[in-house]
Amino acid sequence: MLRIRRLEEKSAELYAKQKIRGFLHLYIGEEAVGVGAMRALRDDDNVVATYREHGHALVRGIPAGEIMAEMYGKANGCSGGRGGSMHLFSVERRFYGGHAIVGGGLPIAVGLALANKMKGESRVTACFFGDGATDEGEFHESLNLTALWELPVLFICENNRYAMGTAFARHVSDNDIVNNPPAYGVHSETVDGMDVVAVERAVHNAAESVRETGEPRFIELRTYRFRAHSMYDAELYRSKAEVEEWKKLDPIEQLKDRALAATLITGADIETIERDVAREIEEAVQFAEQGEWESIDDLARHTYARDLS
Amino acid sequence: MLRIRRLEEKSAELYAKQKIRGFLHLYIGEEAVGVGAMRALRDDDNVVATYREHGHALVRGIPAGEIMAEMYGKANGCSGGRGGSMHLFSVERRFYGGHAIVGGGLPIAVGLALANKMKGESRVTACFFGDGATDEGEFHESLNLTALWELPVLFICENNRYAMGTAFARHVSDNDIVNNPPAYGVHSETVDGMDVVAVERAVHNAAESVRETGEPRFIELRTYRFRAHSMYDAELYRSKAEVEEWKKLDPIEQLKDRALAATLITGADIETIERDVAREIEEAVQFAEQGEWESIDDLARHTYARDLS
Amino acid sequence: MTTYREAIRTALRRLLLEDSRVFLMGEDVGRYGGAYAVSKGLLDEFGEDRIRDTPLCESTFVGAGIGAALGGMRPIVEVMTVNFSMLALDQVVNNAAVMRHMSGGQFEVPIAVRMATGAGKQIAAQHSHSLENWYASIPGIKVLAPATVQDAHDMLLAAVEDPDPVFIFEHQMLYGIEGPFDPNATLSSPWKAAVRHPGSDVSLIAYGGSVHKAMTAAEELEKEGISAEVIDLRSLRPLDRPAISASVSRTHRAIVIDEAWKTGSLASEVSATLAEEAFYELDAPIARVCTREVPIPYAKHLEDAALPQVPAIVEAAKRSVGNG
Amino acid sequence: MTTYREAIRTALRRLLLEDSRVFLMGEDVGRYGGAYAVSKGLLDEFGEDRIRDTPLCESTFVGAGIGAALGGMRPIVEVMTVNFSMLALDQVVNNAAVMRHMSGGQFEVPIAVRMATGAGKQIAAQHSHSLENWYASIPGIKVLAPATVQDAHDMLLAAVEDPDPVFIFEHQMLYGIEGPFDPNATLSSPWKAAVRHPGSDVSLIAYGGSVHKAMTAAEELEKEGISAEVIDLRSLRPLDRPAISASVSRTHRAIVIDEAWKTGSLASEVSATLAEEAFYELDAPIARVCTREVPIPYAKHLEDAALPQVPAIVEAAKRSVGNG
Ligand SMILES: Cc1ncc(C[n+]2csc(CCOP(=O)(O)OP(=O)(O)O)c2C)c(N)n1
Ligand SMILES: Cc1ncc(C[n+]2csc(CCOP(=O)(O)OP(=O)(O)O)c2C)c(N)n1
Ligand SMILES: [Mg+2]
Ligand SMILES: [Mg+2]
Repeated sequence: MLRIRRLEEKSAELYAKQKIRGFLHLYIGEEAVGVGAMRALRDDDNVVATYREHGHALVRGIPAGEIMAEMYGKANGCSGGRGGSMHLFSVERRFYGGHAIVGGGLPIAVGLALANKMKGESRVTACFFGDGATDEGEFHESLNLTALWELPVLFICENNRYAMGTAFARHVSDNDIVNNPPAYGVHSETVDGMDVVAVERAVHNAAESVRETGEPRFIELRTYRFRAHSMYDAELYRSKAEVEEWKKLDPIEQLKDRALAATLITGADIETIERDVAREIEEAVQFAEQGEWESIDDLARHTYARDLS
Repeated sequence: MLRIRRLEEKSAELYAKQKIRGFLHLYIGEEAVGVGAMRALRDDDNVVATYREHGHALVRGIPAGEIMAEMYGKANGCSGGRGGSMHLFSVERRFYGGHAIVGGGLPIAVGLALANKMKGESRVTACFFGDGATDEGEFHESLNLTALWELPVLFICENNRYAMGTAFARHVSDNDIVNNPPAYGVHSETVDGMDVVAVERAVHNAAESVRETGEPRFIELRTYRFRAHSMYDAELYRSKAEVEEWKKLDPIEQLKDRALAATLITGADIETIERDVAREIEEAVQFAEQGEWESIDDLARHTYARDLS
Repeated sequence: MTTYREAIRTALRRLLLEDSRVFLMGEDVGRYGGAYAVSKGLLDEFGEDRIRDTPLCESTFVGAGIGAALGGMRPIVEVMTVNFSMLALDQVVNNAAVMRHMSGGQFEVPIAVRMATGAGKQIAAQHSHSLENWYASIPGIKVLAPATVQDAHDMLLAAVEDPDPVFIFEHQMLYGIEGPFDPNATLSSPWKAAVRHPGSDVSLIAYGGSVHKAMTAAEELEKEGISAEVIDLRSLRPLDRPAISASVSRTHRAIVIDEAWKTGSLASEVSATLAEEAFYELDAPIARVCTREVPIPYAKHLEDAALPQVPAIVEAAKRSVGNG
Repeated sequence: MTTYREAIRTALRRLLLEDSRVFLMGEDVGRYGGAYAVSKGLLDEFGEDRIRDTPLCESTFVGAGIGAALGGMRPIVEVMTVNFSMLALDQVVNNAAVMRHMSGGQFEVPIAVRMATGAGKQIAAQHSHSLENWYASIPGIKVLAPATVQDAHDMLLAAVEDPDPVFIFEHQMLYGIEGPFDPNATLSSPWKAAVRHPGSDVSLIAYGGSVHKAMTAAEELEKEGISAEVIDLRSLRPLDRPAISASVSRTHRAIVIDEAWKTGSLASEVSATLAEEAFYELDAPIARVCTREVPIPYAKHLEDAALPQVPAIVEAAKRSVGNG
């Protein structure tokens, strides 16, 4: 979690310095979700994520340097500089993006699971999406199709209480999304998304159930983003007090406190971790700084398998 | 119901004679739904229907002649011959079509209800759609939005057990759609759609509730189409026996038997009704036959309020 | 002689037999046999796993096709008609077309999407669209429009073999046409335009259903002593621009026929290509014979009047030859 | 001097104040203040009833706008960006555009839909589309593209007043520009093109964000002794074809600039119009300066290289003038 936190703090800094541009959506505050979930998945499972995916990508094993370089737009970035912050990809890590159309990754996850089922593979496809995405028709369609065809999709809703500036109760009619999947016959549960241990346990159990039964499952992880929606957001829609209230549940602090209390780690360990992480991030920035720019002559590359013209 | 039945039998005949062309979707077998529902609505309510809407249009008060003329493509048709069977409209009857994109009428109904709410009118907007339409994302979006904004929409699902050739259980995951709306906080019920009295009662109660509370409701009417999906359908997907089984529940026969048993009507009454209906249909055909063709010079009319070129 | 419909079915069967990664999905492709009866019998032969009836959810089943392609399958997705594909356009534009590029070349989407297109059956404004040009404008996908029975077969094979997403537009009036067909013929490249009728006075450039109208027009023109060359574009993206220019270099006059509304049609693209690349070869204005700027009406005489018809092509050609 | 953003807000306020049937709805138009801060403050002033934050459901809230228009309201719907409008295209193509026609003129849909468009902010392939030409090809709707601060205001007023569905494309790079603005000026017709810079050697035809690039190009050309006329199309449907032809009748050379991919762009439509209607006035090939055929990449240098830029316009103009 600390790796994500520090990577993103650095990203925000670099955004201010205009090293990183475009949209930048920070995951700060939500780290327990990405970390807990990703640790519960296997290497040969599939992951589909959103535009708020630095954390997922990092924990999934994409090197910090490649993520940073991608945000710089460098050729050594994990998407060759063509994707940027919102479109991190890694074929090796079965990390299928980085999707910036809200809800647009859901059908992709359905299809990946369909492929696996047809090929007789026992992968789980974990699909991350926000509370806002549950408003979109594709959420309904995807639940229906996976349930109907018994496809191994694990739907992971990162409910951070806001879709951009629209509070949960102002965009979800029943003010509760966990009641929705059962109408399709899909098992559904809500978990504290600020508690990394709880997340890991729940996602693990859910993933194993999906793997065994081949049937989809839905998990809602209740969390909160401490930062603005993106770097353009003036945060007019929520109070400082509300944010402060949630910050008391900071997943990193919680884990640290618990681990210290249980004497699983010491203050010195924490310093070491901080130092290691700082070094990793520093090296990531170096990697990005030293990366090359893709040649403009290669602009059209990767539009098709072979150049058409 | 008999008026619908005979109108449609005549339409099928005229289709064979190529007087009517394009798609023709018959409602035969489902008449109790349209009749029961329409009788339960007020004149100043709004109606949004599908491409299987001859029955709705007729009971709503569009003259049989104008419907027939529309199917002929004549200028005296209720849509001036531009819409055809799938696009019957009447501003006077607040009949907002005749929509041929499955699910496409749902958001329209939401908007009509929104307009009424904002204007402080106490209309109900009744939206008819098939079981197939519940698969589409717009169904979910529309339920969410009407529930969230408390809009007076009455969702009427005509569940005739098939979406074209796809049986209900093969397209709806939970094999039950009545469980869906409650997840949005929308009241939901299932009613026997072959029993016109039951339909009228249920729709009446639901409509009055929508009118009073301003909140949406959902009714599923279980019914069956006796004929093919459209005139192109070879009906490979269901057995003759299944159709015959359902025909035993013919809503017209049921009502007739009940009325006769209760001595509310006599055999002579029925003959009179049949005769009146036959005359109405005959006159409708005459009306259509005698209608004019819109001039080709006016092709572009009604594309914009004023001709652009 | 085989029908267009049967030729597609033959290609489907061959693909399903030869490659276990291939499967067909879409609304009513199974039990019903396909809205245009293209896939009739395939469910019985290949089973529910490979012939998949989907619920009505265009966005999700097209997206699932994209996902399955990413996952190593070779899906053939049938979107019943282009009219319903509007609901899936987000998946086309924002996923199928960009996945390879956005991922820096790591992922590819070898999907084939078939759909019926066009008007002519009196099914009115919501069911008669010709939106090929929208698709043909999207970098990252390819677009084919078979006009002949052989092409209906060959192009599907090529589409499934292709590593990029390929969209095939089958004009709804063509399913029943008969034409020469050899399932074992060497496949021609689907990405090149074809001269369907050689001529020297004027080029009639068309695709899909309009090719047949152009052919009829060419025959009528012949009777009046005008030699028209009919170009069947075949591939709408990539567009075979050299072939178009080459034809006009021979005839110096061009009529472009397209069942889309004239404004924003593929005919406009062809015309703009000529105005840019073959300007000095042109002896007369480039005419577009397209659909009138009106939603397609139901009534037969109005629908006929809205669509491009042979007399209009003939007239445009004569006007062109009379000019310049 | 006012910003484009403020001019739109001024128009919104005026409409909301003057007509109780008017309301604004879309994602984050209320509490958030609009993704581009256009509607900031309006929720406080007009309340939740008239400034409606919608859930993320483009198809349904656009469709609800259509329904509300049918029901007698005058909705202004903001689709955050054209990229997300793909999800609502079915409602546009199959409902908004055809309702009047299909019903034989009984119903009308007086809706105004605003959306941001274009690239230039490094937000990559899924967020940088320019699909104006798709919309401009649909009979039954109208399409506007304000390039100036005054037009941003005036066109919104015109759109809401119009009895037909009007779609307004606001280029995302323009929200911050400043320009002269008089909220009380007599409204010019939004349906006519404007000459933004008179010239006699070559016509630079553009719309929206590209107008500014064309203006800069015209200034640079001036220094080199080439007199370029800049035409701002303003209305993309209906297209002011007489104005386009008239300009080329003066200059005899045309460069069309469009941030869409070249293939299938509005530039193609303009070019085809000229090739059809002003052929004999043309002294040189019509050039299109458009976006390269590639999904928009994130990296700045690649994005810049993909989009039409001033040097490319200047070069095309010089080549044109050198020709013929
Ligand atoms: C289809 C679509 N509509 C609108 C947007 C603009 N947008 C980007 S993020 C966002 C909010 C999404 O909220 P949620 O799903 O809860 O994810 P979060 O940002 O909270 O992680 C919106 C409206 C978009 N990207 N895609
Ligand atoms: C969006 C869309 N997809 C597909 C179709 C083709 N189609 C027409 S009717 C139909 C079945 C609809 O079934 P249902 O909603 O149950 O209505 P029913 O015909 O049974 O009354 C289909 C697939 C369509 N018109 N629109
Ligand atoms: Mg959220
Ligand atoms: Mg049905």
